[in-house]
Amino acid sequence: MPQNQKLLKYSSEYSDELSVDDELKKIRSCIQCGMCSAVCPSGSFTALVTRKIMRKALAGDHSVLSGPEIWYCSTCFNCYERCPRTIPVTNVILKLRNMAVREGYLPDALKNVIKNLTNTGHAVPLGGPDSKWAKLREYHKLKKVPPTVHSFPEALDELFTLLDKIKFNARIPYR
Amino acid sequence: MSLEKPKPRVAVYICHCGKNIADVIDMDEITEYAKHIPNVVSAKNYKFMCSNAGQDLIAEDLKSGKIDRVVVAACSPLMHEETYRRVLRENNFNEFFFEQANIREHASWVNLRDHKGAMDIAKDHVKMAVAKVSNDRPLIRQKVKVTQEALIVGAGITGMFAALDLANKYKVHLVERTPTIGGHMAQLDKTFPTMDCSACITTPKMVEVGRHPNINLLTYSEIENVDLNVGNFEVQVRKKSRRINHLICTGCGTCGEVCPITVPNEFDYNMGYRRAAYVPFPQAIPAQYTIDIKNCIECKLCVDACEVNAIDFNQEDEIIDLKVGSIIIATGNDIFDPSTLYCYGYQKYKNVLIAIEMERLLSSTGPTLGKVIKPSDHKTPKRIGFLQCVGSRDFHEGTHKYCSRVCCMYAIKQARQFKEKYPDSEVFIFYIDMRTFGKGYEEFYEIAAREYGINFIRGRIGDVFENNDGSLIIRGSDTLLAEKYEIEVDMLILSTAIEARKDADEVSRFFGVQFSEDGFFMEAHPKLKPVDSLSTGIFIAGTCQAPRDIPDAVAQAKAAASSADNFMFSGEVEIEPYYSMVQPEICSGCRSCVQLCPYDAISFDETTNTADINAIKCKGCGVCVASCPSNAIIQNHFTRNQILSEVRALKPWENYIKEN
Amino acid sequence: MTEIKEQKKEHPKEELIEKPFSDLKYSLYLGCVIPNRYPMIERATRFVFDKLGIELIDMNGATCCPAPGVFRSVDKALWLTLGARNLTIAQNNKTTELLTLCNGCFGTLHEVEHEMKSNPDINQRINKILAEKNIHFDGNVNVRQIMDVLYFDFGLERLKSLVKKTLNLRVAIHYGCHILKPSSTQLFGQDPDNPTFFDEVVETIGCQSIDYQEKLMCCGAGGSLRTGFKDNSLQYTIEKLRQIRKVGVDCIVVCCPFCHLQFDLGQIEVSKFLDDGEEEFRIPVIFITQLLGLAMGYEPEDLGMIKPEEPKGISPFVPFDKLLKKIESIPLDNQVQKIKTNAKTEAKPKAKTKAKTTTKGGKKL
Amino acid sequence: MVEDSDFEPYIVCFACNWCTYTGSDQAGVSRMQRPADVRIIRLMCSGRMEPRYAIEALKNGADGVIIGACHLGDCHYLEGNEKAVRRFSVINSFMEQYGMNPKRFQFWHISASEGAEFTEHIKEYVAELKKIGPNPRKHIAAKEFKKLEEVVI
Repeated sequence: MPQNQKLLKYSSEYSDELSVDDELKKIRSCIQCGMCSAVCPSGSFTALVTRKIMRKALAGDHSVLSGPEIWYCSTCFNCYERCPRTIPVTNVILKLRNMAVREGYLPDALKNVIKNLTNTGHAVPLGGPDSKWAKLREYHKLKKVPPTVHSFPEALDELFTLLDKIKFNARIPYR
Repeated sequence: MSLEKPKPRVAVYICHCGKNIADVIDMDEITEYAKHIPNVVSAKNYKFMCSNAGQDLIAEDLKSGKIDRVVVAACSPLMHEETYRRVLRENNFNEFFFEQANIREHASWVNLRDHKGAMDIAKDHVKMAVAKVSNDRPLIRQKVKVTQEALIVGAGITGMFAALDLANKYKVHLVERTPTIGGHMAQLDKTFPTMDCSACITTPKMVEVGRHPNINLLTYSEIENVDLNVGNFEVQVRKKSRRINHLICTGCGTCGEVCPITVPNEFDYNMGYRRAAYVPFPQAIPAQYTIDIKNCIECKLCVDACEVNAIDFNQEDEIIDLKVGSIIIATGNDIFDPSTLYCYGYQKYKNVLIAIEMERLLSSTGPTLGKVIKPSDHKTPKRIGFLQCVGSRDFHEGTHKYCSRVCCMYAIKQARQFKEKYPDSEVFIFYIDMRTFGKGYEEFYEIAAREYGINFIRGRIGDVFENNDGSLIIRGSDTLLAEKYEIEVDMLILSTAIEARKDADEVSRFFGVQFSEDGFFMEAHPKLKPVDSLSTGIFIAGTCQAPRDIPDAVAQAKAAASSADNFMFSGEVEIEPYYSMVQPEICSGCRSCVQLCPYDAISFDETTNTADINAIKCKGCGVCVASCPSNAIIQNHFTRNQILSEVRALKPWENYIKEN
Repeated sequence: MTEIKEQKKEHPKEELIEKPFSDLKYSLYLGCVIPNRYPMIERATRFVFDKLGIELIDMNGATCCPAPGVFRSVDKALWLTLGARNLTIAQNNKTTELLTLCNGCFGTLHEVEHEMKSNPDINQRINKILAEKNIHFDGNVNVRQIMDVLYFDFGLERLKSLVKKTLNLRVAIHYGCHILKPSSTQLFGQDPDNPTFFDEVVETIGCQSIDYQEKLMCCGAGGSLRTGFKDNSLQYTIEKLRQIRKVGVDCIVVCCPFCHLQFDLGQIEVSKFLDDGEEEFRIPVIFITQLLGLAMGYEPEDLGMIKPEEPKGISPFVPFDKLLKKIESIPLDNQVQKIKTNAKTEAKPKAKTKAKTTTKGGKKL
Repeated sequence: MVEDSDFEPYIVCFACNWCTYTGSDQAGVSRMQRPADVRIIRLMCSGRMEPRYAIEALKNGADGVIIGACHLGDCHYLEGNEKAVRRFSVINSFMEQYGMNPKRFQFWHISASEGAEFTEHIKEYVAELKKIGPNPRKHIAAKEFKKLEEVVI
């Protein structure tokens, strides 16, 4: 066989993993009607074609994990609601993202947000009591530092313990 | 004659059912097991017990005189009980010395992966069947005379054809709810794939039905009550008052002309108008007028106008009692209402129509006399789109999982009609799969694309938006190109699903017919008894059974007519001898059973002071048996001993003990 | 009851309205964007809820919900664990109701609540992890969104009675996604293709909800799209803003701070995608509690609708000035009555048209 | 005692020929998989069900007994199921006196088209029975049988 042939080899690897969950299993009944991509706002602007994602996942095409398309979804759940086969399309995409992350495909921009959370407890942190946001809070007659994890160091400790417990740092290649 | 009851000699036959059972349940193991059940003298297995060879196997053993009772462990008794009973009958054994153990539907098929579990169930079911058959008693089927008249409910194309077929031999009562016969087909303009004018085919048949001396046409009538005596159904029909005496009415139409009330015409799907005194459409049968009392203001202008004095506001509903031998249910279908599918904007945007509305617009007898116009500005649309599978093939609540079978074809038909009328227009059909499976259908589809230039776009529409001028923006995705599209059209037609009648449950209750999961009536067997219901003598045909097109509906009508004929022809019918009997020597005369019987089959004999059950009237439900405080009543074939022996045959603790 | 009387005595003149209810009590879950980027939403909400007589209890030590798009995509265990931990804080506050002001937080916490309550396997696993810190989720917390509280708990009737200023603004409502979908776990029992609760609330407090194409479309911020691919996410926003501009409104009203951020900061950010000669977007974006406060007659300052000179580069990014001027010119109370009756007569034919469509009496042609 | 995980309940279902029996057939035709714990005995109508059948089954050690009837108003024999409902509620009120958990005796309305519902109900019921545990009569029934065996053989 010529080396440069780009032929698809079907595998049920991904669909089998998805089918562990009763809800996600519904992906197997996809009839490729195109409803999900028709209502997908992202599909109007980006290369995301949810219908194709479903097909690729079923066919076991590796590009479904390695490609950026699954990350173009804004999780608006339009596809989830409208799928005539009641496939939870959004949840399938989220699960595929989980699988992609496991294989090391994590968009760089997300790594910062993960760092924020694992260091401060907030995905969007205040940036310290002297930041401009703290000043804005003061201006609005609110406590300079909000009564969230920012005000409670012990809560942050708790967070670290839990992160260790689920071995998050070991599992997620964001650093 | 020996006083001692001879020991039953039971033979057990286990069916492989091809691989349906044998793949899950080990045939050798269960056969060996069966041999050790008390009373069993032989146990065999065979690939297909229901085949001729399988039946011969039983016949040979019966002839040999070694056995006298038969258990077949195979499919459901609802499927083949009759087959095996015939074998016994033909070999001069009483056919009720037979029991069927259901090891397919209730064991192998529901435990495809749990082989041990399926085996346990199968063993228990065989054991129960042996226990029951050992206590079986010979029974004789009673015969009842069958009334040589038929009732057909619903006078659409199915009901009409069934009526015409039967009327050559029998008196037929054809009951229709609306003021005219003809059903949905009368509303259609043309029919696929031949493009015949629907009215040209239907109306002559309607006239034939109207004139046939053997057809008693009861339009504007509804079933009031049914007494389900097999072979002699007693039916009450309410003939609703039309306020017009049909014997006198000439159908001249003067009353309609003077009537001041204008209401939307249901026949035109509320797009045209009619008066309160009306015929739904000019070719209606009967052609006489009806006064719609809901909308009538009783101004009585029509009374003065009618030259033959046919109008009678004192006319009352009439109850007609019928006695018929067989019943054909052909109540037809409803059409899915897509107004809850907000994304398509039906009833929100003026120019979104459903297909039956488009059909009336296209029809030369429709409200616009065949001119297609946009509801928004009454101009002819230039670009129209059809969306398929609206309400079909959809798993959400309120919609239907099944394919409605006809939508692909009627959409192509309407698209072609539209193109014929307006060759400059553009037509889009948005589909998931084009299902054009019938004779001449695929060719019809191909010509639509090649000769008519209809654009077929694979991919559902996601959203529809309305422009200020009433035109519509359709957004969807072309699944073959993997591109999203936005198309502007003047009108969007939704190819809506066929669904079961909303009041089908009422009909089912009247006639004791069952539903399938999809809401349509259930046939006795999906392949072998497609027009029989589970109730003897009652048949189902047309779209009340499942979505289907006209050729199929007519075929079913003829099948049902032939089945009904077959049923009535011999003049008598055998009924199951499952009726109950009172043992007068035990009966204490408490009369508690008399009140309980829903069929008034139990009478009380004052002279002997005991109850007595009329075997013909008794349907064999067994309510009286269960309630008799003296245990004086027995139900044939389901005696107390038999059921208790089945329960005792089960040894629930066996596994439990083994485990400990 | 005594509480109300006492407060009345203390500030009898300040009170425009009496506190109607004091029986409602919620744990207030702030999330990230509100306290750290849009404190004015926090201020307005605390202020208005105080006036409504609803008690809010802070959830001390709460972390990020965590964000449904980013963290559920990355790791479901992390998402469930931290979500469940946040739920336990409300539990420790001895409240059963957890109030979020954000659709995203609602999406996460509601879904986690649902999974923890309905899936014994997950419940066991997560509680085992939480046990490390001696926390346990007992399942006595209901996650609520602010719209849900206003619509159901407080109710439209009560809201209507509080309106002191009929603003009659033309507003564009943005529902957001996670409050509507997935409909199986949504609270309002309305079809996500045809929701009305937000419109009902806005119309009740005297504004006009203007329908626009793409009203139910996503703002583009969620699902880590803003985080990961900001330009893509702004495509959503510009599409929505163009549709909103087409119908002409005084402001955009939202019930989610992330949507708020996307519309507010987004209007500046989308500048680079504008067509030649296309006008820049300057449509004020306000939060539902701010609109409610205005309708109740409170000063914009109390509702956080002011901005300091310094520092630069802080929210809100689109100025309110024009909107506030318009509101100032609207009179209180007396003349309100007149406008109200006008509004009523306007409302009537609308009801009729609805009836028409239901009977569908052949008026099509 | 049997560990919960090992315990497989034994359920006897008395099914009306027109609804539950047909519905169960439909479940089979649709290959809906369910725990292999149910034995179905066909009656023509749930109205034929006598209390003693259920008691006999429980006495023999069955862990659960189900009566499968038509939905109210849909009875093939007009009102047999209504009578069954009434009879059932009376019997069930005595279950506790017999030392039985009333949950061991169930009355379900399953129509001919509800194979899926039947399957679902059974799955739930099996899970519930696993929680309740085995029928305490099992031991006694087994002992009685052994005694009987000794006498007979």
